[in-house]
Amino acid sequence: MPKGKVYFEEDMCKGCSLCVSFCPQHILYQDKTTINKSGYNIIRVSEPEKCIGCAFCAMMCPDSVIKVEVDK
Amino acid sequence: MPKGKVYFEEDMCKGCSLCVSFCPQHILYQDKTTINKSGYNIIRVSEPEKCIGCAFCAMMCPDSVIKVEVDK
Amino acid sequence: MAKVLMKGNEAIAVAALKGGVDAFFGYPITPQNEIPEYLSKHLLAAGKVFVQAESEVAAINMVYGAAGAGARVMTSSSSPGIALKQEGISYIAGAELPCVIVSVMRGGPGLGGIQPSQADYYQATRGGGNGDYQLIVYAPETIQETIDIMKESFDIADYYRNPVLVLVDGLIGQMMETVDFEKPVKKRFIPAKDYATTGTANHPGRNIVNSLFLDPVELEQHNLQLQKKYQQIKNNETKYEMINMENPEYVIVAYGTMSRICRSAIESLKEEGIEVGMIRPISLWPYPKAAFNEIPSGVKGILCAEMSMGQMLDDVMISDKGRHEIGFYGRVGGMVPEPEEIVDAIKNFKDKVVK
Amino acid sequence: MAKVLMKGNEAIAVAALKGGVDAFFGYPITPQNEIPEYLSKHLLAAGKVFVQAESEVAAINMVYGAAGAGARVMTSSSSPGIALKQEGISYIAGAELPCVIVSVMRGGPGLGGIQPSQADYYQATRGGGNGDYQLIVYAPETIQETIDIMKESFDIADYYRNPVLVLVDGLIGQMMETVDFEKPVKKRFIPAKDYATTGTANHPGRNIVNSLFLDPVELEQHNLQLQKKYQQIKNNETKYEMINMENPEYVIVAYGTMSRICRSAIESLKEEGIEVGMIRPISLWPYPKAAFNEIPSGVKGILCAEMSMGQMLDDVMISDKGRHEIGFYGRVGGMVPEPEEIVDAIKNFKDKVVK
Amino acid sequence: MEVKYQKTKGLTDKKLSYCPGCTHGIVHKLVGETLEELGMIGDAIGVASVGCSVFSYEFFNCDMQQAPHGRACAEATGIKRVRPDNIVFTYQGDGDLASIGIAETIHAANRGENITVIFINNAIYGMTGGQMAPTTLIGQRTTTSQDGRNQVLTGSPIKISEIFSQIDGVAYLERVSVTNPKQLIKAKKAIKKAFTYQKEKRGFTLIEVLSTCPVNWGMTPVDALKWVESNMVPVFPLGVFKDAGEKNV
Amino acid sequence: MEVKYQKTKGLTDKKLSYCPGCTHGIVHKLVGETLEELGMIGDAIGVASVGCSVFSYEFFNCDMQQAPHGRACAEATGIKRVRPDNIVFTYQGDGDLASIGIAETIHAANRGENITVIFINNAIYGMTGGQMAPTTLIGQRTTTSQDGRNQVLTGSPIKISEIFSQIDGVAYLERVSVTNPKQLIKAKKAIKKAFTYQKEKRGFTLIEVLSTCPVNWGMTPVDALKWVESNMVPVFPLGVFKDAGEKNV
Amino acid sequence: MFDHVNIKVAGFGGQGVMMFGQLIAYSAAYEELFGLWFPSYGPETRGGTANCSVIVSKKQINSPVFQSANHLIAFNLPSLQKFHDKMKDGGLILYNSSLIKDQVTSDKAICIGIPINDIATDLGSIQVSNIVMMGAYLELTNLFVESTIEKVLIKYLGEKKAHMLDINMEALRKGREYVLEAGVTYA
Amino acid sequence: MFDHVNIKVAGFGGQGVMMFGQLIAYSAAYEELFGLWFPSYGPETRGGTANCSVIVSKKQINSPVFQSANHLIAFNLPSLQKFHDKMKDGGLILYNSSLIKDQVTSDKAICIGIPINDIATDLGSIQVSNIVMMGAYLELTNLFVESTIEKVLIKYLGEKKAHMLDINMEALRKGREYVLEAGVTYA
Ligand SMILES: Cc1ncc(C[n+]2csc(CCOP(=O)(O)OP(=O)(O)O)c2C)c(N)n1
Ligand SMILES: Cc1ncc(C[n+]2csc(CCOP(=O)(O)OP(=O)(O)O)c2C)c(N)n1
Ligand code: SF4
Ligand code: SF4
Ligand code: SF4
Ligand code: SF4
Ligand code: SF4
Ligand code: SF4
Ligand SMILES: [Mg+2]
Ligand SMILES: [Mg+2]
Repeated sequence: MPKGKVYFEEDMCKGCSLCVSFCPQHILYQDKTTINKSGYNIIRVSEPEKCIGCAFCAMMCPDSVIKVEVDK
Repeated sequence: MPKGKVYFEEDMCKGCSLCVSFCPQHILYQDKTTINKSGYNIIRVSEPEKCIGCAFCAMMCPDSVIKVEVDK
Repeated sequence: MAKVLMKGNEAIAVAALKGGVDAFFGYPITPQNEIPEYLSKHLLAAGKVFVQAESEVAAINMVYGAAGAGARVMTSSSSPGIALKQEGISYIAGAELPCVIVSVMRGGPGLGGIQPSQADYYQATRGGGNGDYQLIVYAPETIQETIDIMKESFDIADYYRNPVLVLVDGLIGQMMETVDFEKPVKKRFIPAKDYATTGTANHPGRNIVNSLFLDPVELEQHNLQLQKKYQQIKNNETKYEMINMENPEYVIVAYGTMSRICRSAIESLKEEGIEVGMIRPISLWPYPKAAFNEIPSGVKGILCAEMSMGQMLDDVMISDKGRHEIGFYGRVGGMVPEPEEIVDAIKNFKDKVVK
Repeated sequence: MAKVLMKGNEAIAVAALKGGVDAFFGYPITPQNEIPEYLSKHLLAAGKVFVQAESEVAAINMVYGAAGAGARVMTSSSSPGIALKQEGISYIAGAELPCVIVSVMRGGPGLGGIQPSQADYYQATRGGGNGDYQLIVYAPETIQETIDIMKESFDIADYYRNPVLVLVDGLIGQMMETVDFEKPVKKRFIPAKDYATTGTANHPGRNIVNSLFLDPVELEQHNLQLQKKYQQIKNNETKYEMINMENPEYVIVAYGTMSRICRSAIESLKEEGIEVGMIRPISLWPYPKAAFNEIPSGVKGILCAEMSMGQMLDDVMISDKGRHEIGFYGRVGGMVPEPEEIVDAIKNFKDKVVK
Repeated sequence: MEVKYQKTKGLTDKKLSYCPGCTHGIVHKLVGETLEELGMIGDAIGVASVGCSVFSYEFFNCDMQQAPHGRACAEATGIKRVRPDNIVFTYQGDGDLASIGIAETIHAANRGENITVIFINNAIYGMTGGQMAPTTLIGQRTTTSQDGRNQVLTGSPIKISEIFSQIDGVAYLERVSVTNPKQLIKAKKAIKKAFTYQKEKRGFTLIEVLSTCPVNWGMTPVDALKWVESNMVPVFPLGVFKDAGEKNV
Repeated sequence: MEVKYQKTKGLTDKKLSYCPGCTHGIVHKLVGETLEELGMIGDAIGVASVGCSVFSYEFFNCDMQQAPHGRACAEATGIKRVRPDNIVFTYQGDGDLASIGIAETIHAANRGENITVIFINNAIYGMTGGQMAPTTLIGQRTTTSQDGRNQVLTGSPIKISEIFSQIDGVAYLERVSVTNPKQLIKAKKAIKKAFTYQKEKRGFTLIEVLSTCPVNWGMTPVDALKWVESNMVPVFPLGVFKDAGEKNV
Repeated sequence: MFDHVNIKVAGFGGQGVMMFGQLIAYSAAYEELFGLWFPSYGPETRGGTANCSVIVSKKQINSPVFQSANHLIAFNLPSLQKFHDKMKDGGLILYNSSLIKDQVTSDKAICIGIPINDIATDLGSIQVSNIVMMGAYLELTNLFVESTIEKVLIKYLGEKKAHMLDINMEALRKGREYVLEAGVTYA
Repeated sequence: MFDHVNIKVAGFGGQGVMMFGQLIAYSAAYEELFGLWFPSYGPETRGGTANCSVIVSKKQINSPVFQSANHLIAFNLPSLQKFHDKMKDGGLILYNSSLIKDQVTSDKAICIGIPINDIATDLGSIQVSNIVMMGAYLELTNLFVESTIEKVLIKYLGEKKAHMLDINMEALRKGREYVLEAGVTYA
């Protein structure tokens, strides 16, 4: 399995959860306790090590919040 | 052959010659010497006895100038 | 229903139903969407007609058709949408058909904005349609007055066979106020619509709805007849209110939401010992020119206040005929002035004078 | 080309080519069809752009796009067609783009007729588009003057980034007169079109053509900037002619074909010993208000003469500020008055006075 | 002797305003005869559009409204919605329907408005003196395509029947011609079917009639009919494009 | 580590104005990426329409014009005719394109205007608060069809791709969705093809994107995507409706 | 010559009414006079009748419309009836006596009938009947020098119809001849 | 009670700002007072923030707009910042202390923070945080009699949301209680 890493530009996130829903590894979740400056709950990675760098999360994110890096 | 008779409401005629052109008996012609009150040359029947009452002339006349009667 | 709290747009819809509307044709646009939304539900439920048209152009022409066929018809829209209806409106006026058009003004020009404005005064009173025609234009200041006018408008339209345009700014459309729907309005005797195209089986002769007169002699006759009607409307349907006009130092002219803001300003000024009167046109066409003849002597100037860069100003100047200095105060683009601004404008009248 | 005989519409097309038009977008309508017909042939032959749009609405929006992209663009139409362009015109004015619009007026309202008229004065000067915007409106009286104005209009439009509307009645469009295309017109320095959308590869930054300002503060600012520009245009581009104004008994105000008819009437009246002057507005917006300050004392009244039921009359009243009695004479629907009618109107001025 | 053919009561006595030999007149007769034969004259409300047929309100012997250019279907919608039991039809040219009025026509069709549209495709703007229409053939000379319609600059003739065949609300759709008595009889059948479907409340019906404009084509009326057959029919094939049959009832 | 995915240079840094989870944002990215990958950013002139995407002139990182409601294709025509070597595209909603703007869109297509249209079909008027669109599904509740869209009164959802497939000037026409990464990749391919065809001057290209409006549909963004798959796709089948291929070159 | 003439030309569509008027206006321009032509377009154009107005003047033309004409050229009876009474004193009414069989009279104008259809038919082309009328008109009024109308005709016909020049010139001549032979004059 | 109050309500979209304002206006109507509500719709609505204005008066309301408010209800920090300075003397600022952690002060108004998110979350529904605020607001101002707001709430929720009435009433109570317990008052 390739290894990936995801970065969130938090203040751009609108908490829509599309990334959460399309992550095949089910490692993203919405943090209901934290809101960004627009008032939305932000997204966190539960088990970063499981990320395969597929970028499905980033592709489905309407607001270009997510950057994905992968090991070569 | 059935026998027909055609009547022209002369002042309504615009001299377009469609009736002339669609008469299968070729018995209609435009009288270049006579104009009606709108300034158009009117149509005359050359050999009335040849009329078969097909009403092609009347059907094709855009201005409803022609009435056709046929023998029962 | 006694007193209820209701949004202006919804109140317009309810009042239209009370005014006997048979059919609504319109196209969505902010800030008037609650009108079609309400009517879509209630007209269809009552077995009447609601059609969301494909565009404002289509909507106004559906109005044309339905009005020609004898129905009580209305449409509603906002600034750019009313612009698109201009050709159709000219046809309806030309064919002498009745209908009610509600125009909820937003900021312009172009796409502009969606906040309240009064910058479509020209559009309503001078039109962009072609030819010499007139709409009857009413500009209420409260939701209550909007309701009363809406109810009466269908009768007025039918009576004169002329479109009536009810002109409000977005604030009246969007705000909620306590209102009473049962206030009685003037009743008129409406003759049968013997001009309506209902099929020759249903009336003598052939009915034709038309605005085309290729023969200039006929077209001129037609225009003269329209003018005669317009004169009659001027005589009968001019509406305005005079406020605090006993002995004012200045007179404000304002309509719609602006006149309410000016009422507050007039109260503040009174407290400071400055008496200011107001002419409040309710009908923008016919314009209450005669009101200007009643301005008491000694008035130092007239302040025209609008949420525009100065459109009614034309009618103020025409009506005043050079008798007073005329000042102007306007805010635009969705900026709604506060009473304090009007107070200041009166206090600094000299700076506001238009050359 | 020295003096040649040419139809007004064709002359407009030729003058547009001389004015440097890059692109024409329009839709057929009588009585202006010779304009697109001529341009379809000659623009394409010159490698420029001619598109017969699917409608007037489409045409004005093609104009919008092409003007935004930096081209010299024009359209032409007639009364109901101009009505349909109102929304687009408001956008173009709002986005501050230059273009030239030719309006050849026919009788209205509605489908009306196809004979000459001046009943679209409101449409041209007050518009039916939404918001506070202005077109620069010129109304020439001869084909020669139409040519000169057409040639200059493209420069004026570019200079102020504002649409120019050239307003003629159908008679000017349809008649033929002897004209001279080489008459020189004023030249202006036109700055580069650094606002044009030509691709970011071709200019610094990103260019955006837009009339939307959802924030009312911004929209108000935008409007104030437009007003500043309009003031500048008022100062620089007001055009009018004073005729026989030494010591007139009456003053006529008339434009376009009507002013020519009045010229003949003035000559006849002179023969009868009645001196009548004329203010001839050439720019209808900005309106030559100042001309009314130059009316000599002793004038008994002002006669506004139009081929309409009285539209410029508003501006006459606004400009005169109540200093004179104002009379009106109008014919409509394609009826073109003869000089004798104007002579009569002056002789019976009292009957013509508007209340 | 008995009368085999005479002027229909579906038309008034007014002299038609069309040029000599223009097929507008023929189609008027077909519509008038249909109204008469189906007993619809008293119930019909027609909508005249802007084009040479602008005066059709003087010719069809029923109640009529005159619509702004292109808006006949919107106007007809307004009428039909408030008078659902009347027979409502429009009569529109190709400039009117296919150019400026295509939005109103498509949406009336898409809503399935229960009206009948008679669409006169003569490949030109007749009324205004012969400008290019969206239906003008490639290479055809008009006053705004003086070297012949150029495909690269202006596209190809628009095919209304083909396009409308894709719209669910359409109940009946046929393209016909009136170039000879045989075609004319077919055309009349189509028009009758359209009005009958309307009576049966099946939805939107449209009959596209390939038509002539001898004056602006610069041909004799007879040659114009031949030109329809040899030049227009290949581009605009005749036939039924949609017949919802019983489905829409 | 290397970057596998990041925000495209085809979009500006401005925060999008769309509601959370609205697919307008996804399609913006696809267009932005296409412009970037094809090296077109500097040549592109986009036309923003009126709808939720009215502000797209703030988001696409190229020159932009904002068009009156429905008139984007007319405006684009004006631009393209005077700047034939630029890349011109419009971005329009279903209210904008299929309702008020259908005439301008059809005629741009029919003229074969060499432009690309991105058509966002979300079966509703988003911007104005959820009124019925011509693409609204039968039974779908909107603020102007509160009991669900009624077929008898309002007709059926209009099928833009099917209709435009009948127009000669169209070079490429595909209906796509963005309901999952796989569909999204397909959608991007379609958009790229359309822009490539434009570059090659093949004519009019249109990509219809089935899209969501979670807010006005009253669904979560995730449910909205599922609704597209289960309710919209059956009515609006995905696929290539026209590919003129080499023919139009 | 005249300082200012108002001319009305009227007839059926197809009789060359507009062309007649335009030829006069072109001739005016050619002789560096002021010329103005305008058509009455309107309901009648499609119905079959047409008319136009022409003004020829030595000075700038003000009003493009006039109440009464100096010259009326009537190609058919309805036109004659329509404009017969709108003449200036000392005017000229020239009419097509092929279609208007009764002698025309007027207390304001000299009335002269020209059988233009017959003359043109004799020439082999009914099309040029308007040019026959032009010949008669110019012979009677001397409005322009001889050569002007020929130059204007050449330009008007253009390359495409250049082959028609001869018959047109012939028609002009026949019109002039008819007037000369009939011995009618108009001051 | 007051003769005339200007109230500004502001917060994120979704916090129930518009509903809060409308409930007050409905209550005014219910008590046969004059009530006026208007939303600020515009660029901010989609961006995430929302605000509305309410006027309650014993007499006919003239100007629908006001420069300064008697009461400001701020559901988040940006709203507080935007309207903080536009208060009348002796005003009341009620703010959401769950999101605005710093103590708010004003030289014109009494400032009271209510941790509405926390209280509502405790109640099991963040949705009713605006009603918690309403409870606090009514307790402080006594704008309407006790029973009014309940009647208005019943009508507002309608049949579809009737099941939500209990939790809303509970939220109202909690809001009131918080104020009472905190011992804050506003004349
Ligand atoms: C809004 C508007 N635009 C343009 C016109 C001018 N106009 C009149 S008829 C016509 C075209 C008619 O062509 P078509 O519909 O094909 O009918 P036809 O005359 O060929 O039968 C046009 C453009 C008009 N009257 N109104
Ligand atoms: C002429 C005109 N009519 C109406 C409007 C109002 N309006 C703005 S957006 C819109 C509909 C947008 O719907 P759609 O195109 O489907 O875009 P979406 O918001 O769904 O993305 C309307 C009707 C307008 N701005 N201008
Ligand atoms: S890159 Fe793939 S695995 Fe990693 S978080 Fe995103 S969707 Fe999940
Ligand atoms: S998809 Fe993007 S905007 Fe939506 S929750 Fe994930 S990161 Fe936030
Ligand atoms: S009825 Fe037939 S045969 Fe008789 S004249 Fe007419 S076309 Fe000829
Ligand atoms: S078809 Fe009719 S109009 Fe034509 S020539 Fe024959 S009778 Fe006359
Ligand atoms: S112009 Fe053409 S379409 Fe119109 S009536 Fe004449 S021939 Fe028929
Ligand atoms: S209203 Fe609908 S379409 Fe518009 S941005 Fe919000 S979710 Fe998207
Ligand atoms: Mg046609
Ligand atoms: Mg949409």
